[in-house]
Amino acid sequence: MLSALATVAAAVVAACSTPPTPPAEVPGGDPARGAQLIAELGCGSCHSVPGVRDAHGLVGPPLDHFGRRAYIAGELTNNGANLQRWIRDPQSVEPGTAMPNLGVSEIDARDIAAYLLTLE
Amino acid sequence: MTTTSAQAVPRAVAVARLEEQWREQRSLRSWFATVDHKRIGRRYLVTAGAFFGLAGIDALLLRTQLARAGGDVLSPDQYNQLFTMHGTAMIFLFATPMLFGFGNALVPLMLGARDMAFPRLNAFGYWVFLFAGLIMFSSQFLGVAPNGGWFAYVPLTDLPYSLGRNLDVYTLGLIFLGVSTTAGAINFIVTSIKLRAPGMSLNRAPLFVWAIVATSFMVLFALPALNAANALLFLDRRFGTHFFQPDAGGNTLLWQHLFWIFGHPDVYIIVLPALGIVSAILPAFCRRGVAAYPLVVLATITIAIISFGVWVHHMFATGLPSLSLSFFSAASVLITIPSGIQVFAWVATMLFGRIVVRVPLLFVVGFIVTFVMGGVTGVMFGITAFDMQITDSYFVVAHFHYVLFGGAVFPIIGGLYYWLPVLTGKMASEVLGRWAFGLVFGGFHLTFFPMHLSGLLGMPRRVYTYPTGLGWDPWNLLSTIGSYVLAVGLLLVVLSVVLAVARGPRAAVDPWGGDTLEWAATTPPRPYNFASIPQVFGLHPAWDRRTLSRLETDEVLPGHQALLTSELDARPQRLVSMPEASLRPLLAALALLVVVLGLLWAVYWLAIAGVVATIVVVVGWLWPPQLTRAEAEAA
Amino acid sequence: MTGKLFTESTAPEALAAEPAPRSTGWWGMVGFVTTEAALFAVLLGTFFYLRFQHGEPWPPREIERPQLTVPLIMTAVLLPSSLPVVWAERGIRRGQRWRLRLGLAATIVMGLTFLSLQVMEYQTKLREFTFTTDVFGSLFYAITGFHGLHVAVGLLILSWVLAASLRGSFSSHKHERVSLAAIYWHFVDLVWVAILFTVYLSQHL
Amino acid sequence: MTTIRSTARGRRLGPAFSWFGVVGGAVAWSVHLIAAWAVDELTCGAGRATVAGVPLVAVMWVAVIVPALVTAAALAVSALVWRRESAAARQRADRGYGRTGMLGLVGLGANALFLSIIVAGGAAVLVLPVCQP
Amino acid sequence: MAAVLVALCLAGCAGSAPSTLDTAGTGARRVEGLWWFMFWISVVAVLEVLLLLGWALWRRRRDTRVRAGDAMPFVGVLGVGLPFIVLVAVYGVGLRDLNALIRPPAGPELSIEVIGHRWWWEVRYPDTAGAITANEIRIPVNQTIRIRLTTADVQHSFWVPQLMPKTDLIAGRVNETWLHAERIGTFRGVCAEYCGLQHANMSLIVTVQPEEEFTAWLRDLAAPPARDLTEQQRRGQAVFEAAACGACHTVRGTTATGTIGPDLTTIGSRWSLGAGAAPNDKGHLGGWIVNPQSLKPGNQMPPQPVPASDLPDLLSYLETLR
Repeated sequence: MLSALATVAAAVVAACSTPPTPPAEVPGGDPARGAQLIAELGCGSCHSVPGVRDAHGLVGPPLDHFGRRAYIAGELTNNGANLQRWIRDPQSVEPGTAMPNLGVSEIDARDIAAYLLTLE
Repeated sequence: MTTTSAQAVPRAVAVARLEEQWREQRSLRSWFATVDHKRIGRRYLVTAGAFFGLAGIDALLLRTQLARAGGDVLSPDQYNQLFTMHGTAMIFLFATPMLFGFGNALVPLMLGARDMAFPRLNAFGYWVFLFAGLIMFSSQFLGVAPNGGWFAYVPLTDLPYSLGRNLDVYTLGLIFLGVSTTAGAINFIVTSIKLRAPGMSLNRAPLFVWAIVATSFMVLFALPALNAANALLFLDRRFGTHFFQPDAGGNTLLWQHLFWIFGHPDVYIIVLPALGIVSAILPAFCRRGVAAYPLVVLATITIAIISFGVWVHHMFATGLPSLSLSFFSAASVLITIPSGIQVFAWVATMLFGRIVVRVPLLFVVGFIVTFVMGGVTGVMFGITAFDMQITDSYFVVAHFHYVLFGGAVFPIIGGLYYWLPVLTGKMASEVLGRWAFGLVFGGFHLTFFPMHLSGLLGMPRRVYTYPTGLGWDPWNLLSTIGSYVLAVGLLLVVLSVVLAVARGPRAAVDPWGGDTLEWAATTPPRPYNFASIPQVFGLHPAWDRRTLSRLETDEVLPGHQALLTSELDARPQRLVSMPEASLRPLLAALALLVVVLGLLWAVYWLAIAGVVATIVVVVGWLWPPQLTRAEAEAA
Repeated sequence: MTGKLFTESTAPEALAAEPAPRSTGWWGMVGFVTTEAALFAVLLGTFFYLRFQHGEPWPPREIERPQLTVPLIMTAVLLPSSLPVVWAERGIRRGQRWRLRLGLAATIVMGLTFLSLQVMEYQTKLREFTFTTDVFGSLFYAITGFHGLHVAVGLLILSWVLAASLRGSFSSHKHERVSLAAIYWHFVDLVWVAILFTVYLSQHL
Repeated sequence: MTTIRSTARGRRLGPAFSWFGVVGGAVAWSVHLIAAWAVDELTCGAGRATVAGVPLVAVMWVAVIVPALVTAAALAVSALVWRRESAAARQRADRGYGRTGMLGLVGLGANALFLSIIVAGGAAVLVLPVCQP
Repeated sequence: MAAVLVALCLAGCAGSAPSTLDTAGTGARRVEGLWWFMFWISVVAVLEVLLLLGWALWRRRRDTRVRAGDAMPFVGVLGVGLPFIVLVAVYGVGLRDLNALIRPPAGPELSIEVIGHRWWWEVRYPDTAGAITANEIRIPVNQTIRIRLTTADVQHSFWVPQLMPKTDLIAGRVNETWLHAERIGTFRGVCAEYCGLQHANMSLIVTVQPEEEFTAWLRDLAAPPARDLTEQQRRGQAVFEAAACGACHTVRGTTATGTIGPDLTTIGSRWSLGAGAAPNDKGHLGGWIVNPQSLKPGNQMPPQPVPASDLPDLLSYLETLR
């Protein structure tokens, strides 16, 4: 029962806590909106993404601690610009990757990148 | 009636001798062997209370999962096991045994008897209940708990859709438990028919006793349907029969008919004794007897009978001919009349009496409010067209919690506070009790009222998750918050009982001024209950000077003896001797446990060994004493 | 005439007349037999429900309508077996323990004959169908088997009473257990008639 | 009102009357319910509209009317018991409900209730088709 | 009183809920009326008891007299007489509405077969050969549609709260119900009878369309028009046919003719994946194909480890199946 109580408390805290501040590498990015986009686009059906509901897919690599990763897909150094490029068109970075091109707009990619890079 | 030599002995000496004869050793053996109905009753209450706690924790986990859309506290399988165990345990392992506990502790006292008619059968019933409960709950900790819902519809629970032991635990566990319930029911019936104090004719029996007897008769007729259904399902699953398999000529609706032929009477099996508790509590706090006694008896009897003719209202959406549904609809709607009689009888009691507000009365008032709200939605479900739309939604979850929590748990808690002096000799704290009432009442309505709304909004029951954006989120969050408030309230109830037992003030004799015979005994009662068997002259013997004064002066009935009286008018018939404590009931229950475990694990030699052991124990238990020489010569 | 009878029977004292009181054991056994009877009623109801929901042909598929010879002989053995019990019970009421012993022994022999006949019946039937063949097979063996179990329990109880009486129990005053065992046996006996009708006779209607 | 004297034969039959007044309606209603429900469900399930040549709706009416009449008879008996008893109670000192009187009252209420349930079921026979279209 | 207010606000606050109080079907609308009739009676009944109780608690604590007289008339009138009249009225109205539910407004103009599976809905239009879809039903507005309900496995229950009360799908039985939508829109339905692990994710959508739109859709469903595929989409089709997809799924006009899983002929235009388990878009679909068990644990589809480079092609092909 204690664990159940703790879970509810955690849920309440999570719902009320202030949104994360955007990382410096993605100027103008909105991490909160990025998290919502990740849920809507279905990223979670392949990746587990901390802080995104129902995101525990085991198809692609887990995205926890993404802000501390060195490379993206083993191809690009991990920074804001590269991440946005990868999100918008993975095939151009790594032809033959299983990650599909989801037709993400520039603004959306910026917000998603902003969220992922807050995952320290 | 008694021997003349007893009259020569002064009363004090006779009572002291009685004390000596009924004293129980403080030993481990005596603890296991006792047949005292008060101790067994307390055990029922404590055990059923513990199961209530476990099933309540299940419920909290379920509510935590549903607090938000897409919750991931539990996996789907865990959720399904938890809601199945929650329902099964609350119905079978909490409600009925809890009320049987009250019956055990109180019926002999209310009747002015010294024990149940079959004290050893009573002990046996408790042990079987305990073991069945342990089997079922241990399955939960092993992750093989039943997961087919508490009404376990086939074909989902039959092969090939339910592999594993989960449903075997359900079928065997419930059949095993049924042994206990049946034994208890027969015992209550015989006790109430044969052991009423002289003068307590049918028109003077306490309403609680009427309720317990009506319930017991219902058990005798309803439980076989469940046992048969479970046995057939077990045969289907284990030995390849086809009762519920349409491909080989079986029928899936058969399960639903059999289950609900038991299931709907069972709702009243739970509610009726609770209503009896209410009728027992009210007189003490209204300073008058329950109004319209014959009508309340009428209501008790007719509810017990009509409840057998409403089962198909659980099947209104199965596509049966609507005409055949309507016969059940008619009964389901008009069964409200006897329930209404009781409600207005209680209201009249309060209106015509002088009210003393104490914790038990608060719970009674909370009960009436909640039960009436559950009752009006119950009428709605009796209407076929509405039922087809709303059944299997959260509205139904709300409805039956209003009826079962409102109708049974409120009276149970009220009864606990009311009879704590009889059960333990202690008084519970009034302040703590009022806080508990406030939290339980508020938490209950906060939990379950929103479920009406989520149900009307189209939320089906038994879903482990739901999508956001359908208007269900706020009501579910409210329900979850309410469930935690409710849990705190229930913890306060437990706390106040524990505190009372540990360091509460010793209760005065008859602290509330109740009207039935348990208050005419000492508080708490002695092992023999009454030194002299009471004489009853009216409906309220504990308010009757004639009964009370004769209790002080009548000759003491010596030894382990009880007085049988006639069935209808309670005229004295003859004295019988009561059995002493014995380990055999425990051994018989253990042997049966071996049978059940053998069947469960499919180790059939073990099951057969258990059957042999059971026969050996029972033969020894019932072996008639050899005739004394005098008797042999007389023969 | 009927008017007079009606008036006599509805006089207050007539309405209030109370039958002779029974013992706790009697009520306990009657309660137990009641719930057992409900159990058999449920099983036989199940038979008819499945039979009529199934429709024609019944019994389904390759199972033939059951032959009546053996079950009628079984009935002829089991039904009269209640008479020696009655005779024995009346005997012990007069203190005649020899009648108790003889009567019980006769009943036990008849019950054992019934069970042996049932075993024979099963041997023929099992060659034709088993409880997994189809739903008729399941019903047939479940219902008759459950009844056979009751006969066995009844025999156990009667043997137990017989053994106790051989050891010197029971007298004209103390013989309640004999009466209780008798109630159970009569019940087992009567239920067979319902089963005979349901499982065998009704298939030929 | 003069007291009615009873005979030994009357005392044997009296309880039977008394109990018919209490449980007659309950038994009749049970028979009505089981018969009407089972015949309707099973006949429709088999895709037929007759039972042994008799139209199903006629069977339904029999299953309603006969139990209703039995219940009405039980109601009449319990009313009579109740009247006799309250007359006798007026002559007694305590004027309370005797055991028979209470059972008479219980029978009165129960039979009235069962009669209403049977009649309500009869209303359904009037309105609804015996089998779903 | 709070209860009343909350309930009153329901119709307004419901938003996009599949609410039984925001109905669009003839059957559900009748029950909605029945609900409000019973609701107001219930409010009065509960208030009556509350007022009497309140009066008792307030007045009878001060008044020290105990009225000994028996309260038979009180209980007789308030506990028997009044309830009896009300209950008979409610029963009568209920009988009238039940009679309406079993008699559809006009003769059926269209039949649909709905087959329950663990845990999705197979939908067939038997009058139009080959018209099969899953987890969605399209019907023309203002027509009576006969629905034939059967189950392939365990018991389910077909419930579209805004259109029609529920009817169970029972093994070994054929049940029937009907739909008659009075306005255009989409209406959510669910399985209402607990059917095992993924009972929660067994939803469907009923789309009510103007008749011409519906007829065109049905025609295309039965015989999908030829599609112009891009290079990538053609590659995806090859992947689909090479992988084992066709063993369980059907796409009409291709070699895929399996019947174990849902028909995928129109997967591109479906409202969801896994009967409501996830939205139907490229991202979710990709994850679903490779590992369906993480989106809907326990469903019957095994993981499909298609070669990584093929996945984008496959997705672009599936998108064209509309």
